[in-house]
Amino acid sequence: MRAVEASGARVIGHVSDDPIRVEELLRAGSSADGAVTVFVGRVRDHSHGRRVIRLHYEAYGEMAERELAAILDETASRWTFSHLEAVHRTGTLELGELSVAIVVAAPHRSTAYEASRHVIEEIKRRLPIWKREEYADGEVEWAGSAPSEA
Amino acid sequence: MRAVEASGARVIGHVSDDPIRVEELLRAGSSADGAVTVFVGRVRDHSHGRRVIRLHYEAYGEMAERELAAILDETASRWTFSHLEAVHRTGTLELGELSVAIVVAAPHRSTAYEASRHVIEEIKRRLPIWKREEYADGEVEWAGSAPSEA
Amino acid sequence: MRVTILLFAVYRELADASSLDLELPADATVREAVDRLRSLPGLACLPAEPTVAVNREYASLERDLKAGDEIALIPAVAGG
Amino acid sequence: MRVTILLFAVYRELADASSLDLELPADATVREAVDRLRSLPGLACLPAEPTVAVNREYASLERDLKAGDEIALIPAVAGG
Repeated sequence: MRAVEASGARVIGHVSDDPIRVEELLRAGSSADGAVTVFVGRVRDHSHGRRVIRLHYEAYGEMAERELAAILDETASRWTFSHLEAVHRTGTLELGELSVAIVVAAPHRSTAYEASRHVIEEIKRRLPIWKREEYADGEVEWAGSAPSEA
Repeated sequence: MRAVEASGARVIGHVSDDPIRVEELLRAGSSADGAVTVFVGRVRDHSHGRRVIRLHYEAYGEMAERELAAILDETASRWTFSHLEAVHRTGTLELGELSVAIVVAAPHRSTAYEASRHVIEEIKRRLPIWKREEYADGEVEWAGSAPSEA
Repeated sequence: MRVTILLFAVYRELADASSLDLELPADATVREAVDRLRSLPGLACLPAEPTVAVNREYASLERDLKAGDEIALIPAVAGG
Repeated sequence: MRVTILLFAVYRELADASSLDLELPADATVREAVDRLRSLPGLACLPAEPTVAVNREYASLERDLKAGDEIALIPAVAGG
């Protein structure tokens, strides 16, 4: 967990095994914020045409928290909002469970959308987290680690 | 309330006095949906530099529901998602209460963001709903109805 | 022919009425209905090209009216 | 000098180890550390330019190492 005050914004990032509770995240911000966006990633039942039954997320924990904090700070320097919170799950997740959540509370909706989108794109690009997919046929594979990509 | 099946998508629109319960909206979609966005508009404590203490929304109810349904159908024809729900409050709203909520559950995050943004922009542009702002100094004014704009 | 006019928000307050009936010539357009409304107390300041809906759909001022049409004057919307 | 190597996900499984210590010349770069790892069982197939982090920050393969550095091999990430 981490909370900085960059340009008055409250910025919090987490990478942990704890389940994500969106109801709590939704109370973010103050009555100065007219717009709130929430993005959640959920465990999907398919991947590249194969039926997925469960996911396992592994993180380089210390670096992932550091990198997430860097992403949030960069976002706070580019957009004006009062609250930004991003949480990424690790460990074993069943279908429908939340793998990631991003909440932005801002005075204006364009900021709430753009800052949220920026955070998820950067998370996908640089957070040192890996996903092992467990398929209905019993096989298990690291996402993105097919021989040609390794 | 309204639910259509355009290209398999579940599309629901509401304009009503009922409080918006985001927790329920968040359960939208199925395990085929990896991404969910929620946008909520909240009553803000200021407007054009004046302190707001309360809002009153008035709608041309039958047309607003019809127009909202049209917006959702248009959105369903442009993006691929499984669930789109948009709710707009009417009546008296205190600070921090939700005036509007839009939920999109989709296989891909770009759709979840873009469809959501499209719906809120269209709602602001064409939904026949008006907002009376009650200020801390006791005055009351229709938003956007200053003499020069009337 | 007889049509119904609906007034909302600031228009409703200016006219001190939320709806009224109007008797118009059989070939009247929306614009003629709006021009008639300007003679009512409070509505003299209606803009030259107000936004209108006919039967719950946005419509052009040149649209021909039929008996029983519901014409709504739509002030600047402010939803969201 | 001695540095620590961290292996994650597919690299960890290939090497059957999550961390190991490496003894390197005093002026070694990250690239030399990676080249040494290729001689380990399972890691012969490391890509020519793997993504690496040094002390929890993404780093270039040309970076000079110091004793005690923590070098992580980062397979294609798949968060979100």
